[in-house]
Amino acid sequence: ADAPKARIAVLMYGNKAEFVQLMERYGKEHPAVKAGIAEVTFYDGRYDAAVQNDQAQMAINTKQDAIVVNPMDYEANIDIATNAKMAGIPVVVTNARLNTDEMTAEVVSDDVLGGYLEAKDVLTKLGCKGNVVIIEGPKGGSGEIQRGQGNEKALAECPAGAVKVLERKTANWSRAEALDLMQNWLSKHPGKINGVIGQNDEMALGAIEAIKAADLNVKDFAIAGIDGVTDALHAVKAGEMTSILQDARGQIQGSIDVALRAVKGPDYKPMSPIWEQYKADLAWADGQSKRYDIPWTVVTTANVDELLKDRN
Amino acid sequence: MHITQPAAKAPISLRKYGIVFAFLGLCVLVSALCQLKVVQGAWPENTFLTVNNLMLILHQISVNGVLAVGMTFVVISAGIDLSVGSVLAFSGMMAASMATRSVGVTPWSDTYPVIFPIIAALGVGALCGGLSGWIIARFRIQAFIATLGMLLAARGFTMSVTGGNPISGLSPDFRWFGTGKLFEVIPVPVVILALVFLLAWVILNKTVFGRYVYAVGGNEKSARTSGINTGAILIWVYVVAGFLAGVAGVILTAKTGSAQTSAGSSYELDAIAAVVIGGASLAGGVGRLTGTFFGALIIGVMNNGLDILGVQSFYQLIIKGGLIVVAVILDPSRKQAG
Amino acid sequence: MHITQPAAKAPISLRKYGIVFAFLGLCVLVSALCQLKVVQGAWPENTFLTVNNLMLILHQISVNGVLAVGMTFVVISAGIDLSVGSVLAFSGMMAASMATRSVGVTPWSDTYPVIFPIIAALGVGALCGGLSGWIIARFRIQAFIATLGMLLAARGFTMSVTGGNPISGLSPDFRWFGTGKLFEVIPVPVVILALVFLLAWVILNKTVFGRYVYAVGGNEKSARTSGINTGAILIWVYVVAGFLAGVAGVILTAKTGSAQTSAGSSYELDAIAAVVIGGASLAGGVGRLTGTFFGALIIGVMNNGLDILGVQSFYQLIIKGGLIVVAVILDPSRKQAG
Amino acid sequence: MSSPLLTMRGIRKSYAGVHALVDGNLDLERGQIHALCGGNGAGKSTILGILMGFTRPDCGEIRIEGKPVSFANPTQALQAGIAIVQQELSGVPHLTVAENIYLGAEPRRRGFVDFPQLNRQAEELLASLGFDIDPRVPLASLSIASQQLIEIAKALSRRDADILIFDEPTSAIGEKDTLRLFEVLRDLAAAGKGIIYVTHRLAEVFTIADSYTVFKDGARIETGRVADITREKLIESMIGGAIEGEYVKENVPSDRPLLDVRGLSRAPWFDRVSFTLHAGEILGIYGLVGSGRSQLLDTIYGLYPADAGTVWVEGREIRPGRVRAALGAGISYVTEDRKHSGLVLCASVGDNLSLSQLPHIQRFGFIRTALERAGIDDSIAKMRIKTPGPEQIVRNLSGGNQQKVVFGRCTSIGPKVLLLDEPTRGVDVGAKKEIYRFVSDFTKAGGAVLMVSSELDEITGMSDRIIVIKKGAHVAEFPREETTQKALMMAAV
Ligand SMILES: Nc1ncnc2c1ncn2[C@@H]1O[C@H](COP(=O)(O)OP(=O)(O)OP(=O)(O)O)[C@@H](O)[C@H]1O
Ligand SMILES: Nc1ncnc2c1ncn2[C@@H]1O[C@H](COP(=O)(O)OP(=O)(O)OP(=O)(O)O)[C@@H](O)[C@H]1O
Ligand SMILES: [Mg+2]
Ligand SMILES: [Mg+2]
Repeated sequence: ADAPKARIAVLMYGNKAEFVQLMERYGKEHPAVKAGIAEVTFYDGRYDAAVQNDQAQMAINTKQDAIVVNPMDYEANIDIATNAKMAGIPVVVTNARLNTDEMTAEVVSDDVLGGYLEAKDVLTKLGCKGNVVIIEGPKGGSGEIQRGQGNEKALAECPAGAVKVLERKTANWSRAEALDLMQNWLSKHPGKINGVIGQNDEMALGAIEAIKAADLNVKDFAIAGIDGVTDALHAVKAGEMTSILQDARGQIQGSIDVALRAVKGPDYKPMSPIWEQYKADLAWADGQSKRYDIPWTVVTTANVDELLKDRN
Repeated sequence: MHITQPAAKAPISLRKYGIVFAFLGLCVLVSALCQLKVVQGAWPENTFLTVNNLMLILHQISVNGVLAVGMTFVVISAGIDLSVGSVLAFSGMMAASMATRSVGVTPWSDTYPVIFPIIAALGVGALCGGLSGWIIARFRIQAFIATLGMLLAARGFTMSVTGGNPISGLSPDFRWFGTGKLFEVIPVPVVILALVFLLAWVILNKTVFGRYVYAVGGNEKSARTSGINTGAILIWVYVVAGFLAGVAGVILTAKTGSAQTSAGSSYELDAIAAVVIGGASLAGGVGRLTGTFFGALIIGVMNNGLDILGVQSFYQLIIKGGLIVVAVILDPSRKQAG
Repeated sequence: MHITQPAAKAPISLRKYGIVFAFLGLCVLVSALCQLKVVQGAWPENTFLTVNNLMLILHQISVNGVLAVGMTFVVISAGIDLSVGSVLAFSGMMAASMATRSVGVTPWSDTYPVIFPIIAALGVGALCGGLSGWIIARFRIQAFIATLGMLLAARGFTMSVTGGNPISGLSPDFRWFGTGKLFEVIPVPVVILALVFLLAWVILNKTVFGRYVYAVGGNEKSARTSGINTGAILIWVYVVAGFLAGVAGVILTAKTGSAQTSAGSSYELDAIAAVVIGGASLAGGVGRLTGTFFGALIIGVMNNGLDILGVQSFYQLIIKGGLIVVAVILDPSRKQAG
Repeated sequence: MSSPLLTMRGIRKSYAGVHALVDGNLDLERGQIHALCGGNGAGKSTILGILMGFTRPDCGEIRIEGKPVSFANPTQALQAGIAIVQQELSGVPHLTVAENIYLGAEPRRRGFVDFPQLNRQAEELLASLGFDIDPRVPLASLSIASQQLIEIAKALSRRDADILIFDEPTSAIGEKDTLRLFEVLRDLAAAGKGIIYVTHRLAEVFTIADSYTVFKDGARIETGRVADITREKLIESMIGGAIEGEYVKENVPSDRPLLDVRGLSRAPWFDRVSFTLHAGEILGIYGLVGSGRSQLLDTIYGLYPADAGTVWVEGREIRPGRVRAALGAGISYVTEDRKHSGLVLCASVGDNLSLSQLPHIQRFGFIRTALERAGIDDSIAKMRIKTPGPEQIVRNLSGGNQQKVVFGRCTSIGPKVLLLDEPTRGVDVGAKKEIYRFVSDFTKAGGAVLMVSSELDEITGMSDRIIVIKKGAHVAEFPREETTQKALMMAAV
């Protein structure tokens, strides 16, 4: 450990969601960090693509060894990859995607697939019959667009006209907003809503609270969300919803390994346990792949206890 | 000077209750649009004008309503409090940290008695408010800046409680404050909202403190000359606002069942809007709690009505923006407030 | 009347330039902390005080700086403009919709000439501002409410342009305004920022219009008595703010290469903070563009410095909140501004 | 035969239930200085505001040189050649003096303000008026008196104006500047301009005006030549009755000291001022405008901490710099500027009247409404405040009645010592008399009064003893018997 620590700047789009917190935690738990081989610093992008671009420039100016970016936006953050490449700094994109191929690699989960899986789960429970509502992410964000595409794909697999989308509106990833929104919908369509597709877990949980507040039985609804935040896991355990787990650890630790490989060269061997865990679906390929797809896990009562153990 | 009493009465009462008419007008409008859909056969029934939905609106405005009460004090005192959303988050987080299901503190229960998290939330709220107020009164800086500082700092404190993680798994006792119902109809937050309004109304209209708030906001120098300790009044005003942000924090956390670091973001805008729609002037000295109540209701009906009518989210924004402006333009008390 | 000229001079110049000292103090502080890390051996070099980084700071504040210039006009006129962030987004979206790479409008190029999107953005911005200003002047409602309405409505309009989708793939000509460099060192946004400040400074200090802005904000009645068309002045003030929001929209969109519906959210707070840190009073009539410039710089150095120092985000928030308040408390011109 | 310069006929204006003007008529000829007289709330400012385009009349007709006009805003009135010094209106605080004077009429060069020219013009104007003010300083750094002079200079700078309106221009300025103003007005009249002059100082009417109009209850009731009327007759037509003996000081001070000021200093305003005020005494403080009298009163009252010196009430020292200590010791203060430090303008008459009293009429923090209401009604009756009711917003009262509200508030707590700073500023003769009677009664009941006034008649008429302050130092003292206006002036300059 005589070699200087590799300094990695991790640019997060924001810092107020549980998922980001999980990424931070797993990032700091990466074996290389613990062993003192690497040092990671997390930056809060304050939900503003422009801020993230500035932070990337700062990371370049301060001569960090590598950049891992969880971008706010599919297009607006492209410069991060371009500029880092120009400065000769490896850049790994994680969690969300960037519409460029200038990055060293992507370590992501496919949002279209996630959206498809959750909608499929709801529709399967409903037997492709009935009325659903979709609670969307912030309009125009890549999450909303891609998960929305997945939702549509699943809906299209049902016979035409069998499932009606009664309402769709954004609740900006927020549980409190989704709660109000779902309450309004329940008030408007008494007894008609059968399923809720929340484009993330928080909003699905908000819908559950709304259903409870209306003195209805949550189990009469088919509900799904994406991310696998702790509350959602509890809700899955209680049989109230399905969650599609996006593996925060897989994404961040995978990214750090790929970044370290780029910094340290071919001698570097991945240290995170995730490569072992996903060895069936995810090949290390000497850290040279352009894209690593961290698999989704559909969380059901069957596997929830295992996952819950990992929290706290 | 010839004073014709009867002529004087009519416009004054119209002035006082103009906001009520604005509110009723909005309700009639939304209701008519819903009815239209029913007549057209698009909907089986008019779901806007139901007891359930009206209760729902009250439930939904409870958080903003409580914040707006505090904001009314602040605005009347010629101030502004941008920090209420962050303080709400901070106190919600503090409450949640004491209301989780499994602390195992006492032999007879695995949680603190519910009074503890409540006190923590209200205390933290009042403290934050007091700090803002002290800075404003002591250093005579603009409330906008002091509370902008608090907006940032309190958000930081919120995140520091758990390092940014949300807190869930709250005890049923605590959740009762957000989800419980009295007599099986009236949601507890609505009861809290009513109590807060009632108490605040009494304080603002019947006590010496209330009168001083108006005086300080109307003309601080005159208030000082009249022997009022204006600094102390200002501090207390922000304590009230912070305390009520704490109350709102309890309601929101109990309602959603989780304390989030991002809770309450930009709630200050809705609270200020309710107060100003209700006829208060940001120049201070003018404002009434009944006005604020209807201001909050107008915002609530707007949100609910537009959702029920199924208006697309970007039209919703445009309509809301327009309606807020129109509500204020049409308010006959406006000229008074100038 | 005893006017003691010499005694009066000294505090006035300290008053005028207090903000500069606050700024320098902050720079020294950050720089010292960085140096400490270098001495401790944690960092190879002090990267804060490099030309690169200082350029970066200027680059970073360009958007907020341009918004703050417009906000300075508004605040001096005793108003406030909450809508600048949304108007920025709207005009950015309009510009982007005309600056995409493949419209195929002319035989010799597949994009509109770059002047078209620019004009569209500035026009849309000025129009939004003009509408707010007209409402404020015509119906005499509080600027807070009128621009809150615009905040919502402009965001709605932004979404309606593409139904909520972002626009990307902007022409290199257009992107030059955000990413280009003059003489290979000075970023174009910094040049724009400098031009905007210069022009605004001349307008505010040397033209009749500028004097009238101070007059309307300082004492509207007196201004009216002097034969100033205060309504027109107010409208123009908001046109300026909107126009500059359009400029900021161009910079931001060109910088990120994509127009987002969520762009500029809550940018109004930073802009107002810059103006108030710069010594302006929200009560109107007081404020200087040099103050605003240093206000924006202070915010920029704070953001950059804290990131460079790698301070955790929740400490960052707390420190920022504290620093904003302290900067204003220490500003000796503050008492004057009252 | 040329038409008169200005005629106003049948102007009517009412606000929610208050008829400000019922039948406003006004005539003005070129070359004339026309005094507009009337009690507080008679409608003088209202009709002038209508002429100037601030307010829209409900009905009525305005003609200038025979041509009917109607102004929607002051810009149009200015263009038609009308300029005004509004009652109690200050300029733009953070613009310079020069900028204030030429606001709306700046010298320009290619769209830019020509600042050197602007300052030169202002300098010349001020010099020609004999006002000793630097045009380059911000207006806010001037005293109220100087600010008022700037307002006057501003109106006088409009060389193209045919009609000049002065609504109580001298209420805040000193004798010297008043005399200077009069000279200028006479010159302007001689040059063929028409001047409307509103004042509550009747002496001024007889000094300066050629003709007069009396308003009462929103209507003109009399107009004529000043040469044809006496002071008594004018008062009678204004208030509908006679006033005998304007100043009513009839009490004798005891030698029980109530207020003791010892060596009070606050740089740079005043230095080591000492005096004793006895029960039953009215002590006048005279001085030129800006001599530091208001600052002295502010400091005694504890609005600002003193640098040195002590204040004693009935042999007990009061904590310096604490308003509530002063109030608790029985000192009450009627400030010079009611708009800025006397009243909460946006609050009701009732709320203003009871404001100081609240701590005494509460139980557990709750206001005892019945007591409050009784106190308010009492004050309204005692001060004879003309208001539709306690709910009326103070801003809508006429100036004189606003002043009575301040008095009502200050006396509601039963003070022992009253500090009065220009107590009858903008108050009509009737109300003045009432205020004097009140002050007199107050001293008779054992109270003591410290009164700052720039009106020589008032200060000599009311005071038992007069202290003269010059540049913040106590320079002379006159017992009642030895006071002459001339001696006072001599000591002050
Ligand atoms: N905005 C208003 N609302 C209600 N009443 C008003 C308003 N403005 C003026 N008044 C009333 O109109 C009447 C005439 O007021 P005006 O100011 O013209 O009196 P004035 O003759 O100028 O008195 P003063 O000598 O005290 O200045 C007063 O009774 C006043 O209370
Ligand atoms: N805000 C201020 N800034 C600077 N100088 C001021 C200010 N207010 C008053 N002054 C100056 O303070 C001095 C004393 O003022 P003060 O008001 O005490 O005098 P005064 O004798 O009461 O005169 P007046 O009759 O005008 O009230 C004057 O020279 C005045 O110009
Ligand atoms: Mg008047
Ligand atoms: Mg004075």
